[in-house]
Amino acid sequence: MASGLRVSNLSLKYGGVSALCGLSMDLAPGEVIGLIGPNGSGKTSFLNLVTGFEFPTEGAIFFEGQELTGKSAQSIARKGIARTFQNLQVFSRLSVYENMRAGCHRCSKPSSSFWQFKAARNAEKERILSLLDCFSLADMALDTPEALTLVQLRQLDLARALASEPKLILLDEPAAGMTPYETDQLAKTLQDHVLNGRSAIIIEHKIDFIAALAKRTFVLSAGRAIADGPTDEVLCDKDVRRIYLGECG
Amino acid sequence: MMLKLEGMSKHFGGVKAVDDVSLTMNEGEIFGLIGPNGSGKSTTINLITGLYAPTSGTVSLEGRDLTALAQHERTALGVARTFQNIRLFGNLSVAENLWVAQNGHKQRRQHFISRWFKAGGLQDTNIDELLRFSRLHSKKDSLASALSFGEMRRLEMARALASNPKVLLLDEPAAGASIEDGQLLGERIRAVRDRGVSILLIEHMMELVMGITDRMAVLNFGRKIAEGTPSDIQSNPDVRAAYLGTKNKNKEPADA
Amino acid sequence: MDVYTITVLANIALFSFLAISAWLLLLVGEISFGQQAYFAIGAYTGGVSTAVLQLPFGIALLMAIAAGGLFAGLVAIPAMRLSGLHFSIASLAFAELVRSVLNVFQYQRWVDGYLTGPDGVNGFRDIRWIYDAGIDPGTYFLMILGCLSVVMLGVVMASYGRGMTIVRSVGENRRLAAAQGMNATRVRIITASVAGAIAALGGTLYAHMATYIEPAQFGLMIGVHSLAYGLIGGMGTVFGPLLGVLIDIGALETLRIFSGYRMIFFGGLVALVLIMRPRGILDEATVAKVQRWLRG
Amino acid sequence: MVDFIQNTLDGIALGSAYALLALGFTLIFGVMGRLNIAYGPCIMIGVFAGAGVYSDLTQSIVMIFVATLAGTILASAYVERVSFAAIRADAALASMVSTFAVWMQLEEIVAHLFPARTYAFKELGHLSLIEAGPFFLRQESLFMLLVTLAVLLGLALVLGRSHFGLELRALTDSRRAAIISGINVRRIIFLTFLLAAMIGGVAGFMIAMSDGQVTPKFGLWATMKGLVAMVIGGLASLRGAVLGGMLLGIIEAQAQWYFGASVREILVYAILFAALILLPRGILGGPHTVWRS
Repeated sequence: MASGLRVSNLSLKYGGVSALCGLSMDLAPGEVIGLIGPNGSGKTSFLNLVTGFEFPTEGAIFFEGQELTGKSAQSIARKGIARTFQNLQVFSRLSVYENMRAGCHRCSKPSSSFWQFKAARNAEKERILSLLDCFSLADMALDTPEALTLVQLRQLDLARALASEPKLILLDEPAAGMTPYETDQLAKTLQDHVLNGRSAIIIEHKIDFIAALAKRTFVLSAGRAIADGPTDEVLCDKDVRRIYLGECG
Repeated sequence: MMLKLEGMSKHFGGVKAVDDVSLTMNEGEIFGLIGPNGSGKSTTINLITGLYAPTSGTVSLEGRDLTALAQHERTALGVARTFQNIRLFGNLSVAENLWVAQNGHKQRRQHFISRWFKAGGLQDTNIDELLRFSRLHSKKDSLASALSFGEMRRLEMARALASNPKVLLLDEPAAGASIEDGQLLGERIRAVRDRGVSILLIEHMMELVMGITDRMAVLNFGRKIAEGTPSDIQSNPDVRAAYLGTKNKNKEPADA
Repeated sequence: MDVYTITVLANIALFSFLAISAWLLLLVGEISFGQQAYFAIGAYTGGVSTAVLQLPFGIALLMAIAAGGLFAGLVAIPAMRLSGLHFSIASLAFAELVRSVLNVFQYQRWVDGYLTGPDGVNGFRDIRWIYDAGIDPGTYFLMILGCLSVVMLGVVMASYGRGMTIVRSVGENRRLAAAQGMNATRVRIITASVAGAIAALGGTLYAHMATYIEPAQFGLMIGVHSLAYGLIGGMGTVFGPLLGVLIDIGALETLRIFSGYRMIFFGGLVALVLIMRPRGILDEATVAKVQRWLRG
Repeated sequence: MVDFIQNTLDGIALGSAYALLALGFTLIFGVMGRLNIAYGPCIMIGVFAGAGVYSDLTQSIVMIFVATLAGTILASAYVERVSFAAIRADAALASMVSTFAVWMQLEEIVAHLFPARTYAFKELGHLSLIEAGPFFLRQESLFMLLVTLAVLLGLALVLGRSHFGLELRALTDSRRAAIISGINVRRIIFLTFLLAAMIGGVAGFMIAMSDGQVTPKFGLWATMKGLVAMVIGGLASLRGAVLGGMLLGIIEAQAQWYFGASVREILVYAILFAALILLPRGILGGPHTVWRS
């Protein structure tokens, strides 16, 4: 398992409150995992730990055999781990195109002459436009994000994460605020353009969405993993349903 | 009726965070408001307390229109809230925290001199009673920042009660609590209701919401998709779809 | 053109260096009240190079740029750990520190029978390179304009590449920029250093035009003005700070009706723009609109 | 050693003036999280008003004091409206820049109304020295110390005993919790500005009396001293402000004695820069600001 993401015994405490308690997870290259659980169960904290936004109180994180624990957010991003955000994060003062450019860090190489620079820039431009095309955002390339709808903003966040050509992508509620139709569309786009061979962790409340994309699912509750296994089995679990809908029996 | 929202909408740019929501809460009721993340619950609370001005619609308390009032004026009329992330005055003592909330809105009514030189004593039967009710009496003089997590939650609710509210808005009071704590919390919320305060409860811990609310409403995409008693809601197919993403026609995994 | 017009135009160009310098730091998210420190460092370095050390003007320019960039970088390394208010106060403290050091700084040598060089509070006289080289004011103005064009071209080139995108992203949201793989600290330090170098370039050009400089010229209000130029003109484009300079020096200082009340008008204008348009007249949204319109 | 102790004594007297200026900054920073850079220039307006009354109208010390206080309060109220109340709550730095803009206006106004620049202010009367062994204390130093102590006592009463003080402390602690507790935040902020202006007015009056004259440089001087003292002591800590003021006064007096005036200036700014980097929270500003007296 040296080549995927390996997380062992990860804990995060704020003062006396545990956001995450001894979570362990192995992710093979190319594998897609769903991560579900009620609010405050530690899903976003987990993502923050993996991407270096926060540092664990205990435990370690490895990616492709290298330890990531304690590394800064930018060096983790440069190793090929990209993420999206539950509360939308875009650069509101940059145009859509520039937002994409901001994400292009892993593919820009230093160029020695102006012509080489120009060629690199044109290649970057083509790549960005084709990515924007996948998410039907190409028409909006010169707009500032203020002009975009919520769904388009979510797509921009996703497209920007892809611009760095990451090996592992972490999606934090990518379908939040989308209608069932939009959610289906997003699932298709993800299937076609994002997840082909790339490993991913998807946090989402919409279980159909998880079921369509992830073969394996983790359930978190109060910072602990209470279930882990093939998605369809996990979703039939009684405890899981009780926590989601307050069902009894 | 106690609290009434009529046709409330709040749009942020192109995003309809709350879209044409109407709710009516009766006096002495515990009313639950649930919905998936991003469905507009917090925005609704912020519209009621006045942090946001609505794009359209009105909110009224006991028939009095609140829509144009500032936050502190609404507090004076009887709207109080707690926060999902606790917000206390960490460098004031427990008693001072309550004192601020009890008197914050009363200035104009009290005599100038007595108002200026009363805070030193902090002898007030209401506050004493509230401290006992919240089991914080022994901590009266310690700094709020020195309390334990559970005590902070209790103090936050006590502070909301100190302003003598008619309606108390609880924003995910069980966040970060275990299931056992949740049951205790349910009893406390009932005890608060028995003091004559109507309660609007936003919560994700379904057991808690289903267990103690009289009626509840469900939001999704900023719209109200259902309203009724907890058992109505539990059997409502739209609600199941919103929560589990399961389309009505599909086989329910739980039936397996 | 008469000498008065040339002086006004040259002043506009010289202040533009300071304004662009402060504007660059605004883009990377920090408010600096202290860019006049690098202006002063540039003025003194350039002046000493030509007047005392008798070096060629080109070398003097390079030395000033290097000194400004070096000092700004050295200050930025510790100061960029701070942010917001702390950074602003630190920039102010450093600028006043430089000024009080210049008040006691003495480095005088006999050159061609004259005692020349910085003499503390008494200032630094006879930076005579323009006269010695026989350059008339019009030509010198063109030289200033040339340097300014190079600086602006540099900014435009940086927006053609990824440079300005990086600076702006770090300025807007450091955590999000880090998630895109940018080293926010390094970006901030490099930007501060470049801004210092630009201010120093302006400073040395100023010193050679004025021929006399003294520490009191590099007071706090100069720094505040140069910051205000960017804020008024707008953050969206490098022409924003230029617009700010034009409004203040081009209009308020030269028009008779404002004479004696310039500060009251300018102060009021700054306060008003901050209330109405927090990101200036040519802000990012306006620039995006204009670009779209230009491209049809 | 005798010199050192004598310098410290002088420094404490000077430092008490700095402490008052730092308190004004700290009160405003506490409730708003923003700096009022125009604080010094506002006091300058006050002392010029006092000087104007002194030269044209009356010798009465009470009237001069009232004019100084009124001028400071009026200018502060203007700053509060333009640079704070009118600017969005999340734009702290815009407020700071705006106070600079107002500063430009205030300086120009003074330049128009008082074209001679330097004006006489009522002096503190006959100066005698109080001697104790090898040490002596100037009467003006004693006066500064006593006034500062009186102001501190009054401030402690207002903050600790009055309801306004409790609300001010609550607002300093958490803005959102304060709003939800029914505090009228805008009103408390305005009152805090007036309170800070009163402290500044007293400080300005006291300093102008001991100098016997006022100049337009007073604004920059007062702002820089107050700012340095506040930063050394710790942002938003009242005890820190007093301590920072005293420390600054002592450091200045020692540096002046041993190295001279120009090195003193360099040292002050070097200390400010170093303090910001090494102790960004100041001496007394812990992770939680220290308000309790």
